[in-house]
Amino acid sequence: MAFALQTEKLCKSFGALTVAEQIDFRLEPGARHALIGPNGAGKTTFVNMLTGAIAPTSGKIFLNDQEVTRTSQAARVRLGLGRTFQITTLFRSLPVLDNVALAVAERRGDAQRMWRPASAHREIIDESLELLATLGLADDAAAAAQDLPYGKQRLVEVAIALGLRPKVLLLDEPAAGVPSADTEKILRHLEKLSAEIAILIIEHDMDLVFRFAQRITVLVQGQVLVEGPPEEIAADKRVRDVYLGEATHA
Amino acid sequence: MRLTKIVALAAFALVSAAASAQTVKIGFITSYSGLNGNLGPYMERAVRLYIKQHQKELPPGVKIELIIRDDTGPNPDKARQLAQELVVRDKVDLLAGVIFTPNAMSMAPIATEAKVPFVIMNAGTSVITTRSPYIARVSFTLWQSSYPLGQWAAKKYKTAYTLVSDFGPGHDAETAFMQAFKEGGGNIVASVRVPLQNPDWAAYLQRVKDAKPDTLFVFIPAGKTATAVMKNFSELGLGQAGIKLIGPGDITTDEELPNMGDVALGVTTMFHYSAAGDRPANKAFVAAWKKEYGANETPNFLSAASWDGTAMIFEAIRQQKGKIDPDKTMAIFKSWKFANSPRGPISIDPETRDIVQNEYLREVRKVGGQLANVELETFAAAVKDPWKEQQKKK
Amino acid sequence: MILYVISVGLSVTMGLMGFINLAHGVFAMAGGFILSTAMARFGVPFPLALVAAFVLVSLGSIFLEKILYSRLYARGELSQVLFCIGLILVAMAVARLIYGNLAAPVFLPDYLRGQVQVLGRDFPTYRVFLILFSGVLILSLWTGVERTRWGAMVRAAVDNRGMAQSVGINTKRLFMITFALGSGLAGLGGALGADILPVQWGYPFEHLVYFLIVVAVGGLGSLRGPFVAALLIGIADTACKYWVPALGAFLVYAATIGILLWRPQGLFGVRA
Amino acid sequence: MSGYSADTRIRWTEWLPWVAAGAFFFLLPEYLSLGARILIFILFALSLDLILGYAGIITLGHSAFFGLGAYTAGIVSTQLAINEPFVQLAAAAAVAALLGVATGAVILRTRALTLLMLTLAITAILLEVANKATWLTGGADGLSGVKVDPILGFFRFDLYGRTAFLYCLIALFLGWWVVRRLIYSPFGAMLTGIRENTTRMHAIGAPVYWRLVLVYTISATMAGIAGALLTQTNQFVGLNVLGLEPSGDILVMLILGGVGRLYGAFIGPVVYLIAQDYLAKQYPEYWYFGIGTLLIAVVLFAPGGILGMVDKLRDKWLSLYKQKSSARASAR
Repeated sequence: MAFALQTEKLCKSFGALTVAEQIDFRLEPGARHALIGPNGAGKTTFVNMLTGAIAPTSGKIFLNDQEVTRTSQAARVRLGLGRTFQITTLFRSLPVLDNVALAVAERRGDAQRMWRPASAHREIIDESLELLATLGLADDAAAAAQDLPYGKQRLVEVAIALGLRPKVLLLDEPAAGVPSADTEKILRHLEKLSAEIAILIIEHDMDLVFRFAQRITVLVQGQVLVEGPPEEIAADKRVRDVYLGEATHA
Repeated sequence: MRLTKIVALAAFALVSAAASAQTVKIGFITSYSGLNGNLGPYMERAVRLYIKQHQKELPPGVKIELIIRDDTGPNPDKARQLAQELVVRDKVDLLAGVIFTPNAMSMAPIATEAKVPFVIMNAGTSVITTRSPYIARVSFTLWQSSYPLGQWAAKKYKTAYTLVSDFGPGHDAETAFMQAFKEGGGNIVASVRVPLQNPDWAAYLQRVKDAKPDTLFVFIPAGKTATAVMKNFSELGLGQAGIKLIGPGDITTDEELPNMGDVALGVTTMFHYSAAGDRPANKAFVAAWKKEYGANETPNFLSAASWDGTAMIFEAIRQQKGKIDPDKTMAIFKSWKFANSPRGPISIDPETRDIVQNEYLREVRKVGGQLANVELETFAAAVKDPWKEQQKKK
Repeated sequence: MILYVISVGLSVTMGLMGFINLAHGVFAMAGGFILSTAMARFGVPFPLALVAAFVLVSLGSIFLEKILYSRLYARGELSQVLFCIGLILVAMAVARLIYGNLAAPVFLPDYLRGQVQVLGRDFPTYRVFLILFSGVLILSLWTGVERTRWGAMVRAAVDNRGMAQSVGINTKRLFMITFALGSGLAGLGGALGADILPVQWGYPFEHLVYFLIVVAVGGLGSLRGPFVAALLIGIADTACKYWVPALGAFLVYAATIGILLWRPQGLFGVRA
Repeated sequence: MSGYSADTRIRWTEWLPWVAAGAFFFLLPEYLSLGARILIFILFALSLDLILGYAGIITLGHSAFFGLGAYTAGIVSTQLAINEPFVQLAAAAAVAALLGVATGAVILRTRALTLLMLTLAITAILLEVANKATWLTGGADGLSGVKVDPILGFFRFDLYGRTAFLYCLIALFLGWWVVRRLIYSPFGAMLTGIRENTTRMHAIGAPVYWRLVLVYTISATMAGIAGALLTQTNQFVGLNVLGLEPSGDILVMLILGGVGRLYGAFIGPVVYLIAQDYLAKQYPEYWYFGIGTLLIAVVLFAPGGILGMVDKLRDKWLSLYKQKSSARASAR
């Protein structure tokens, strides 16, 4: 069957330092999948290879059975790969509406229209507003992104990614740096997302991971340690040793 | 507020222009800002000095009003705009000045269209005067000095190397020298054109040294570039290698000599003016200059040309009793002769409206502890622009 | 090639502090004027005049750093570039007011004139002196930055200003001293080069392009970069002028474009 | 500002420049050649604002397009003897656009100082070419003998510069219209996005590089047209249209007026050129001092340029006014 996202023997090394080693990973359509691992496990490198921000040393990446290993970042987005950033990456001084509308316009192929005013493109604006409403941001559409509380900025991140109508959504620590009350809110919104989108979440907040994910992959030192449903992972001794153990000790 | 002020001023200017017809307005354009902005004052001072000394010779009731504009350097569109304003708004009777050739070229159509006589006091590319029947030039052309220099050099040296700045005047000087030198039986070893903005001359001069010519002909814009070349020439030991440095007078301008120091000694140049020129008219000119602007100040060739140009304008005013008619003025210019110019007898060629003057062979020597361009001989008397003479034959 | 001696100082301000100091030529010009004035008007011997150029320019730059530059460290490149253009214009006007239109006369002492024989060829003494001098200068700077505590502190402060501040480094004073050193070197360079590159009021603007090239090619954030770039371009430029003079100015620009397309961060750029 | 939340109706203040230009024409007929010069530089500044202010491309080489346009218009007349003004304009626009695509495609992958340097090197090379190719460009003497037929066979370029002024005014109006539409369109919003956060634009699938090449080309075309206008009004081209100096000048003008605000490109050249004209006449030798000080002051104290300052003052005034009125309301 076709996987939403798949990697084959993916490797990346910077000189002598190997940060990804033979990673075989599969994301099923509509999956709620989490990628966890201790600091320096190579999670971010892995995500960057998936999105095309950096090129792998060897191995292959497939998006819906289409090889995209050498495809540009922008082209992968057009093939249905959306992402959020670990560090909030917004158009800070622009209104929230514009943040989302830029993505929507890009997806619709309207971003190169040069004549009719942007504010007259109702179809783009309406879709963006709708999207904001589903994430509870309807009232903030006119505010500048930088003026929003951090938790809401993280949701704008998600909204931008959703504006691309992705088939696969990579959430890079969506709750990083967010107070726990807001984490709850973010989680609620994430749970409401369409079941057609396959979601890969990279997260440190174990509570969130275990509540959200149906499958979990544990990455340690650039290698897949184990993969399975949450119960299995929670029970796995090796995971407890290298990861949960470390977490409790720290 | 500001707008009304300008309008009022403009209206006032119109009225006053009508009321005092006896005021002759001269629109004077030169460069004060920009990298060559140091040259402007040499011209303006000469014009002011002449007016000051000779004002009483004007017909009674006639006054001269000098309207000065800065063209900011080789900036033809600015120069054209200024000329246009001078003609349209200030209603000047004459245009004068201009250091740079492109500026003069861009102003030429305005002189033609508005029928305003235009006295060029520096810009030295030969073709300028052909661009408008209302242009007369009192300065020089590069052919005028480089061509005779080539003739002179051909008699003395067998081989020559030419090194010029890569721009219009440089090309003019190079062609003129080479032509005369070859006609005289000389051999050009090599010719090099150097970018205008060239910080270091050592590489070029080393090459010259290795080529071992009898003489090195150099033309570069007057000023500190020339100093740099002199210093490099001496440092690299080209003089000791038996190479003689020659060029048109631009390379040893009078005001730059103190900066060059002893390295300039012995450089031979051909030019139409030297502040050290041993003529009574020149001595008086230099003395008046020092009296007016300070003992450390020396006029240069720009000053001499501006001085003579003003003299020519005075002649036209006197003959027409202060009422400037463009065509009559041009007729007066064409037949103008001036025996007492600081640079010796000069005149305007009626055919080409270009200057006719003597070319002097000079050498840098120490006079009373100070460096000066000492005129050795009047190499050629009453030289017309050789380029135009050749064009005629064709 | 001598022009590039001046950019040694530039590699200190630009390389270490990451400030695009286009107004570097201003300090070089000041150095040249000071040398000329000291020698011509007060009869100061050449070596002493060099020291004076270095010290006075450093002091002057501290003043400028305090009131102007320090406000701009955190600002974007565009602001820095524009500010420098403004400063250049003001400096040019001031220089013209004080020193008039002509270049400052500089006369070398006799022992630096003439030629020396090296490997059977004649070389101008002064140039040999300059090359040796700048070689010594860059070596001592290099060891200064790489080996001393001061060097380590500067590098730390550039990498992460907040962090350096929090471990007790007085970055403000550090930057001030570094800036003064860089400018002082510029003054020294201007003074040294005054004989070959005449110092006139248009100086900072005329040589602006060369400073820019050196820095862009060398790459920001390293001390070595601009120096190597200066040397490289200087030699290439000189060689080209000697062998193919007809190409003239093209080569420098073409080489710049080539190198920058090949390595957009410059030869030794460290910024990712 | 532009974007999806913007109100794109033309405000009454936006008609002010055109009213002012009209008034200028009738009230100051003797300054029309200065006026035309200002209009040309506004168009040039506008083209720079499009890439600098909206797309965030820093350049010190925009004169490459201005100069190329100027020379193309001139050469079309001197070499091909085509004196029809619109053909000259079109040729200039086409050639400048071509250079825009060609150089943009090469250099726009770089950023910041590297980009600055590359743009500068390109215009410096063009300057060198124009200087050397004397047979084509007239070299340092400048290209003279450019002829321009009456516009539409009727309006001659007259000595007073009336035709030139109106011609440039119409060109500027069209340029303004195009740029205004452009920046308020989705394309304009997208450019702002690139300026604000390039990483994010990549992540939403925008082919950033090609978009930059596109806008660079549009801007180059406009700059080329501005250059051609300069040639046509002067019937002359000099080397001073190329190289670092005109690039720096136009940058200074734009910054002075305010970057990334459509009308900064209007205010800047007006203030700069009038100040130059005025100061240069009064104190010709030291006008640098004034403009340099002004520049430092703008960078240090008014990063938004003159327009930014006006905005700030207005905001302050508005908030004061609101405070007062709300205080009054609560007092009741």
